[in-house]
Amino acid sequence: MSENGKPKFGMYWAASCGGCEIAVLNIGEHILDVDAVFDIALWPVAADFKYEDVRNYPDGYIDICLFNGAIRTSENEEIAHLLRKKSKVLVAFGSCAYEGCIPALSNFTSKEATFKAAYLDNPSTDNPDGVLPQTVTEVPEGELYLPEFYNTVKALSDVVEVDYTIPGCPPEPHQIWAVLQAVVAALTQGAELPPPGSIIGAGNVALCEECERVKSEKIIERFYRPYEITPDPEICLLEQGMICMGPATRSGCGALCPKVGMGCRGCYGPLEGVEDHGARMLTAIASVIDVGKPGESEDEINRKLEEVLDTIPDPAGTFYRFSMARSILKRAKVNGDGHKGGAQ
Amino acid sequence: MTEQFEPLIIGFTCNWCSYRAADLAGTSRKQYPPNIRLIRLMCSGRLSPEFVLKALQGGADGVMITGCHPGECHYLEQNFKALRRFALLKRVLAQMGIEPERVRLVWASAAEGVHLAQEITDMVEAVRALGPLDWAGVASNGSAHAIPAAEIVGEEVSA
Amino acid sequence: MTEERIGVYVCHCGSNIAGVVDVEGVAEWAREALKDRGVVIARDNKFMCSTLGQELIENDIEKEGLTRVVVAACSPHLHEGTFRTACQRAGLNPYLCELVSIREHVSWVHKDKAVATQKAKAIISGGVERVALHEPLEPLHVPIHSSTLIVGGGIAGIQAALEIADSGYPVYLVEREPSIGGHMAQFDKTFPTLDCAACILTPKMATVGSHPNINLLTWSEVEQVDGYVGNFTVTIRKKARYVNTDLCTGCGICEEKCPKKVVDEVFEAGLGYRKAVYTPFPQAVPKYPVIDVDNCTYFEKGTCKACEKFCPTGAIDFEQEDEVIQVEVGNIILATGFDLFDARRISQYGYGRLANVFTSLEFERMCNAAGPTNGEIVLRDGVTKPESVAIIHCVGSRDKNYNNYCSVICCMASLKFAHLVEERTGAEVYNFYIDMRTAFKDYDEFYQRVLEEGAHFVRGRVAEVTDAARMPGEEGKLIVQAEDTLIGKQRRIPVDMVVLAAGLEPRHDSKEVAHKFGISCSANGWFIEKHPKLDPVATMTEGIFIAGVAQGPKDIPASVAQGAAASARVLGRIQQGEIALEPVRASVIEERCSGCRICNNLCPFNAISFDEEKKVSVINAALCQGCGTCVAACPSNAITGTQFSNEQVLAQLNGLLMLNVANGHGAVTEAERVPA
Amino acid sequence: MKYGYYPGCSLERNAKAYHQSAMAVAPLLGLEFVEVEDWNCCGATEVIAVDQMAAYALIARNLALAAEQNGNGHLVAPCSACFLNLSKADHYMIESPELAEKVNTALAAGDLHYEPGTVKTSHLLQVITEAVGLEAIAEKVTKPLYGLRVAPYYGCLIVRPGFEKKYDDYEYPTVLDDLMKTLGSEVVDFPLKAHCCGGHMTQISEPVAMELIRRLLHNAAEYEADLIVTLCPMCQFNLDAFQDNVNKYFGTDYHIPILYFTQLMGLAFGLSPDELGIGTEFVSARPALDKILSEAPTKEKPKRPPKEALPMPSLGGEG
Repeated sequence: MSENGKPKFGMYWAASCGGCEIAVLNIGEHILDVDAVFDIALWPVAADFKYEDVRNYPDGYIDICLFNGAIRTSENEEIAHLLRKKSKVLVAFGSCAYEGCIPALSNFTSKEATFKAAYLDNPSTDNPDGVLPQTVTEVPEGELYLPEFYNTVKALSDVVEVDYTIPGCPPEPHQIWAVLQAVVAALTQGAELPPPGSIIGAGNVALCEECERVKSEKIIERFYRPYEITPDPEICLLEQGMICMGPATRSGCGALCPKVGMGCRGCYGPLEGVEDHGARMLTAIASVIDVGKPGESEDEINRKLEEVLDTIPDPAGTFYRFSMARSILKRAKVNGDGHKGGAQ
Repeated sequence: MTEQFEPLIIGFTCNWCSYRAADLAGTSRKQYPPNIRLIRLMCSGRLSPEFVLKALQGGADGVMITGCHPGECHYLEQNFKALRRFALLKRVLAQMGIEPERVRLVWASAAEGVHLAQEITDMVEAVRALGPLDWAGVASNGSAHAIPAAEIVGEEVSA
Repeated sequence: MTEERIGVYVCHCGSNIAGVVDVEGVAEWAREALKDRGVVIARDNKFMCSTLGQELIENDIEKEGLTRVVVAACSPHLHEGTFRTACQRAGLNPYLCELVSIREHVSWVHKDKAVATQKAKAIISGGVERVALHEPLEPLHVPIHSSTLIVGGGIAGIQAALEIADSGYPVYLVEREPSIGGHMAQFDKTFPTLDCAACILTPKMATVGSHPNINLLTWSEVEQVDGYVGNFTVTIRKKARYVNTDLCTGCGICEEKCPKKVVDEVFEAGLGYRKAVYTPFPQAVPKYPVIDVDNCTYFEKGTCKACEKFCPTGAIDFEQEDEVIQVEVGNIILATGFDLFDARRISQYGYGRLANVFTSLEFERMCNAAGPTNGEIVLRDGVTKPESVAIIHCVGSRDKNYNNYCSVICCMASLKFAHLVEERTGAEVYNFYIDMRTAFKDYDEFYQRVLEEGAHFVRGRVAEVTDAARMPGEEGKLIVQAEDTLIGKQRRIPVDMVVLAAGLEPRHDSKEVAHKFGISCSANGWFIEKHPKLDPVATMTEGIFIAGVAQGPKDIPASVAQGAAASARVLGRIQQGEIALEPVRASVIEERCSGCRICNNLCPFNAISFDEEKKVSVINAALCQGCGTCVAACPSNAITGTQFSNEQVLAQLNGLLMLNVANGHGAVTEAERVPA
Repeated sequence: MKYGYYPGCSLERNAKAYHQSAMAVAPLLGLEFVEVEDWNCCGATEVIAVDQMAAYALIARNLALAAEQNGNGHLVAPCSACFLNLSKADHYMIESPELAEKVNTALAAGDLHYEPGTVKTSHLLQVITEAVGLEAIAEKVTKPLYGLRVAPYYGCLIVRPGFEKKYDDYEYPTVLDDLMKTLGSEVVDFPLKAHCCGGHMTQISEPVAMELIRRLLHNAAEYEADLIVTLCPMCQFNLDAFQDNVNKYFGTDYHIPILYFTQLMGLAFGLSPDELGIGTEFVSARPALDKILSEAPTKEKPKRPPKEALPMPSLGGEG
C-alpha cells in the first residue's frame, strides 16, 4: 500500500445483485476523481484483494467503506465485523445492506425451502443427486468448508454498528457522487460530516414531494397490476388504483418509477421515525379503500372488502419488498418446508 | 413447562365502547381469564398496525382489537377504517405465518361487558390451544451465530 | 432511563381492590423494581379518591417534586378528572397524570390473587412507561358565536327559534318550503284535546315572522357547513321566489289570476290543487307567494305573465335568481322532521289504485276546514258521504317488510280520525290494529271515549283491501280482509272508505343532511342523539343539536319539548361565551408532509384540509375530535396525536409486556425486559 | 340464448298447448330450449306435504340432471309448481347443508350429485320478460291484439314465497300486465290476479274449489275481460275445465276462455291459432279472439272528472 496519505476507500459486496457496484460506476467520469482522491483498500469487484490483506490492516485503516449487500451467510457477517473494525466510516450502501432488500424476501420462507428452490426445483438446475451446499465436506484431500447459510437474512446494522446509510436499489449515481464529495470535503478540507447514524444521499420527506403527478383526495375502488391498465400520465398512480409506495418512501431518486407510469416500489426505504415500512403503507392504502359506509351490513362490507383486497395478489411481498430485514417481525414464522401456520 | 401454557394477550380498546365494556364487565363482576392486558385508544381508527406487530414481536401471544359496532362509531365512521386495515393486515399476517386466531377484531358496545368477557375467554382458549408464539425465538431462528474473536483480529482462520 | 420523577399511588378502594390484589406488595414492588424507570415514590392508600388520598399526591408533587403521577385505582372514566385536578392544584399539568384501572379490569374480574397482583403490576408498569412520555397540554378555548342556525320550520324548529330569540339572541330559521308550519299546519285537530292545530300554531308562526331576533329564510336550503362549534360558517341558498318580497303585499291577486292549476303534492298531500304561483295556505308565514317554475306557463311556453299583469305592486320578477348567502353561527339545531311512508309500497292496500283509499295525511287535509273539501268527509268523487270507514293502523310500521319501528303517533291519530268520522258523518268506523298504544297524559282516556262513541276495533293485520266483491253486499264497496285475532276468524268487512295510518319515515335525504352537518344517523336514517336517555338533543358533534321527529317518531308535545330542550342547551353555551375542548388533537408536522393527501378524506369532521400553496395537509385543531385515525394512516409519520402518540402507546405496550404470566397457578416470575 | 328446459308432467298432457305455443314462440325470440333428458315429476304440491325428504330428493334429481346436461346451468320451467319446487329445493339446500347432504345421499343411489346453487331456475315468463325484454318482444309483434280485453292471472305459486325476490311485488305483480300491453291488448285491473285457483281442491273438497274458481271468473267478468291469460297449467286447467262445473254449481253462465300467455304472444307474432294449440281449450277462445281489431281502437280521451272530484294519488313514488 502506498503511503501517499491518500484516504483509503473500501467497497464490499455481501448478499446482493451487484447493481450497487454498477451504480458506483454509473457516476461516470467522476470515477476517475474517486481514483484520484482515494487509495483503494478493498474492492473485490474492481481490484484483487484477499481477506488476509484486510486482516493485516491496522484498525481504522480504511477511511470510508461502502458495504453493500445483506447478511445472508456467516461469511457476510464475519466480513461485516472485520470491516467495521478496519474502517473509520462504515456505510450501509444500498437497500440490501440497509434493510435486506430482495434477498430478505426469503425471510418469508425457510433456508431449506430456499435451497430446494435454488438447487432442486429450479428448472435450469441439473442436480440429479440432489446435492445441497454443506458447511463441511469430506474429500480425500481433507475437509472443505463453506460459510453457513443463515435461515434469516439480516441488515448490516443488525450485526455491526453502521455510521451512515445510503438507501436505494441501487442508490442513484448523483446521490452517490454527492456523498463521496461530502466525504472528500470532510477528509481534505475538514468539512463537517452529518451526525453518525443518519441516512444520507436521500430526502427527508416522502417521494410524492418530487413526483410531478397531480394528487387529490384518495378513494380507491380496486387495485390494478401494472399490466392491467395504462395509467393517466398526469394523475397520481395510487388514485388510479396502481399500488405506489411513494407516500411511504423516502424521496431522493427523483420519482423515477412514477415518472414512467410504474408505481414506486419503495426501494429508498421508510421515512424517519417509521419502524415498519410495510405496515405504514398497508395502513395508508387500507384507509382509503372505498368500502364501508354507515348503514351497510357488516357482511356486505366484508364481502366487498375481500373483493377489493383480492386485487392485491401478494400484499406482504408488495409492502415489504425491500424492508423485510428491517421490519418489526423481520421474518415469517415457517416450518422447515416453508409452510406457514397463518396460511393454513 | 409442565404447567398449562398461559398466553399473553394485548387488547386495544376504544375509549367510548369496548373500554367501557371492560369497565362494565368489572362492575358486573363478570369473570374472565387474566391473560389480557388492555390499552386504551380513543378509537379503533387510531390503531396503527405497528402496535399489533410490536405486541407480537415483543412477547404477546395474541392481540385483540376492539371497537364500536359498525355504524355506531363515536367518530361516525372511523371504525370502518379500522375494519379495512384489519382486513389487509390479516392477509399480511397470514403471509408472516401468524395464525389468524392470534389477531382478532371484536366489536363491543359500552353495554356489552358480558359479550367482551366472553370474546376474551374464547380468544385466550384459542390461543392457548395454539401454544406460545415466541417471536423472539422465531426471529433469531438460524441467525444465532457468534463470530469467534479470532476471526476478526485476523489470526489463523480456515478458508 | 427517564429524567422524570414519577410517583405511583395504589388504591385499596376499601377491599374492592385490596381484597384480591396485594396492594402493599404492588406498591413495594413499584418502589423497588421500577426505581430505574423513574419511580421515586410508590404508596398505597385506602381510598385514593378521598381528600386524604388526593392530598397525598399534592404533597408529594410539592415536596418531592414529582413530575409525573400514576394512580392505580378504578376506571379513568370514573376518577381521571379527580386526580388530574388534584395534580393541577399542586401545580402539575393535569395531563401528566395517568390513571390505570386495577379495579374494573383486575380485582373485579379475577379471583386468583397472585395472578391478579401480577396483572396489576403489569398495568402499572405500562402506566409508568407511558406517563414518562406524556406532555403538558392546555385545553383549547374557542369562543361561541351568539347566533344560532335552526334548520326546519316545523313545530320543533319554531319552538326552538322562539325560545332563543325571546332570550335576546339572533336566530336564522331555514325552511325548505315557501312557509313555515311543517306538518302540524296541515292538521285539523290535535289529539287528545282536539283543539284545532291552526288555532294554536298560527300565532306562534306569526310571532316567528315578526320577531326582531329571527331572520326567517323560507324557500331556502343549507348548502354547506364549515367551521366548528362556536364558529360555524353556513352557506344557504335562497331559491328564487320570482316575487320581490319588498314590494309584495301578499294580497293574493296573482294566485287568483294564475290560469295554471296543479295538484298540490306537498301541503294538500295530493288531495287538493294550487296555482303555479302560490302560498301553500292562507296563514302562511311569510305571506309572500312563490312561482313554481316546473308548472308555470310562462316558464314552460314563454307567454302568460298573468300574475305580472295583475300584480298591483309590480312585485312579480321573472328574472329573479337564486341567492347564496353565508351566515356565522355558534350552534345549530336540526329539526328537519319526517316524510310520510309511501302507502303505494303496500300494493295490496290499493292506495293509488282504489279511489277511496286515502292516507292519513290526505284525511287530515280532508277534515281541515281550510282543506280541499272544506272539512267535509267525502269519497274521492268529492260529494258522497261514506257510511262506513275502515282505518288501518301500522301501515309501514312494525312490519319487517318496511319499518320495524313503531311510528308512535298513528294509534292516537287513528283514534282522532275515528272520532271525527263519527262526529261528522255518523258512519260506522272500523279500526284494524295490532296493539293499541295510548301512553301519556289523557291519551288512554281519549281511547275510552272513542270506544264509547261506538267505533269498532278489530285486532289483526289487514291482508288486503280489494274491490273484488265475493258475496252479496260487497258490490261497489271496498272489502277489508283481516284476521280478527281475538275471535280467531277471517273477516271481510265492506266499507266505503279506507284510511291508511301511514307511518313516519326519516326525510328521504336525511343521510345527506347528516353528512353535511357531520352527525350520524341510524341505519333507517333517524339522527342519532349523543345519549338516548341522558343527552337526547345533543349529538356527537359539538355545537350541533337535534329536535323533533328528525331524531325519531314522536308527537307534537314531545317535539315541542325537544325544541325547547335543544334551545336551552344552546343558550347555555352562548352564555358561557366560550367552550373548552379536550386538547387531545392531531397535528401535521409540516416539514415531514409530502402532500400525498392520503389523510385528506379520512376525517368525517372535515378537520383535514390541503394547503395548495405549501402542498401540505393541515389539521384544524378545533375541528379535530382526536380520534387519531389520520395519525394511524399517515404513511410517512407526518401526523402526531397528543396524548396518544405512537411513542406513548408503544411505551405503555412495552411496559405491559415487561411482566409475563408464568403459569396457571399464578406463581409469578418476572421475565426479563422484552425489547420493544 | 340457450336454456335447459324442464317441461313437467302437465305440459305433456293437459297443458300440451302451453308446451306447443312455448316451443313455437321461443325461436322467434332467439331462445333455445334443450329439454333435460330423463327428467322426473317434481312432486307437484302434494309430495312435500307427505314426505319432505322424498320430495326434495325427487326435485333435486332434476336439478342434478340439469347441471350435468346443460352448460350455463340456467333452467327454465313453464309450470309454476315445477318452477317453485325446483327453486325452493335449491334454496333450502343452500340454506341447510344437512338437507343438501341427505338429498345427495339419496341421489348417490342413482350416481347423481347436486351442488346447491349451481342451477338457476327461472319461470318461462321471467326468461321472456327479463332475458328477452319487452322492447325485443314489441319488435316481433306483427298482429297486435287490439281491442282484446285481457285479465292477467298469475296464480299464487309463481310469486310466493318471495325468497328469491322473483317479482317486483308478490302481492300485486305487474310483469304479465306489461307483457300483454306490449302485445297490444287491453289489460283490465284484476284484483285477484295473485289469488289461488284452488289447486287440487277439486279432488278434495268440491265446494271450496268451486268457490275459489268462481271468484276468479266472477272478478274477470266484472271487469269485462274477454279472456283470462295465465302462466300455470294448474290454473288454466281449473279455470277452463271446471268452468262448466262452476256454472252448474252456482247456476252461473260464464264463458271466459283461459289461454296461456305464450299462445297470445304467438298470435301477436302472426302465428296461426293451430300452431299454438288454440282450440284445445274447453271454453273456446274463438269468440273472444274474433274481437281482435285490425286497427288500434281510438282511445276516447278520459273525460275530465267533475270539478268537485278529488284528484287521485299520483302514480309517482315506488308503487
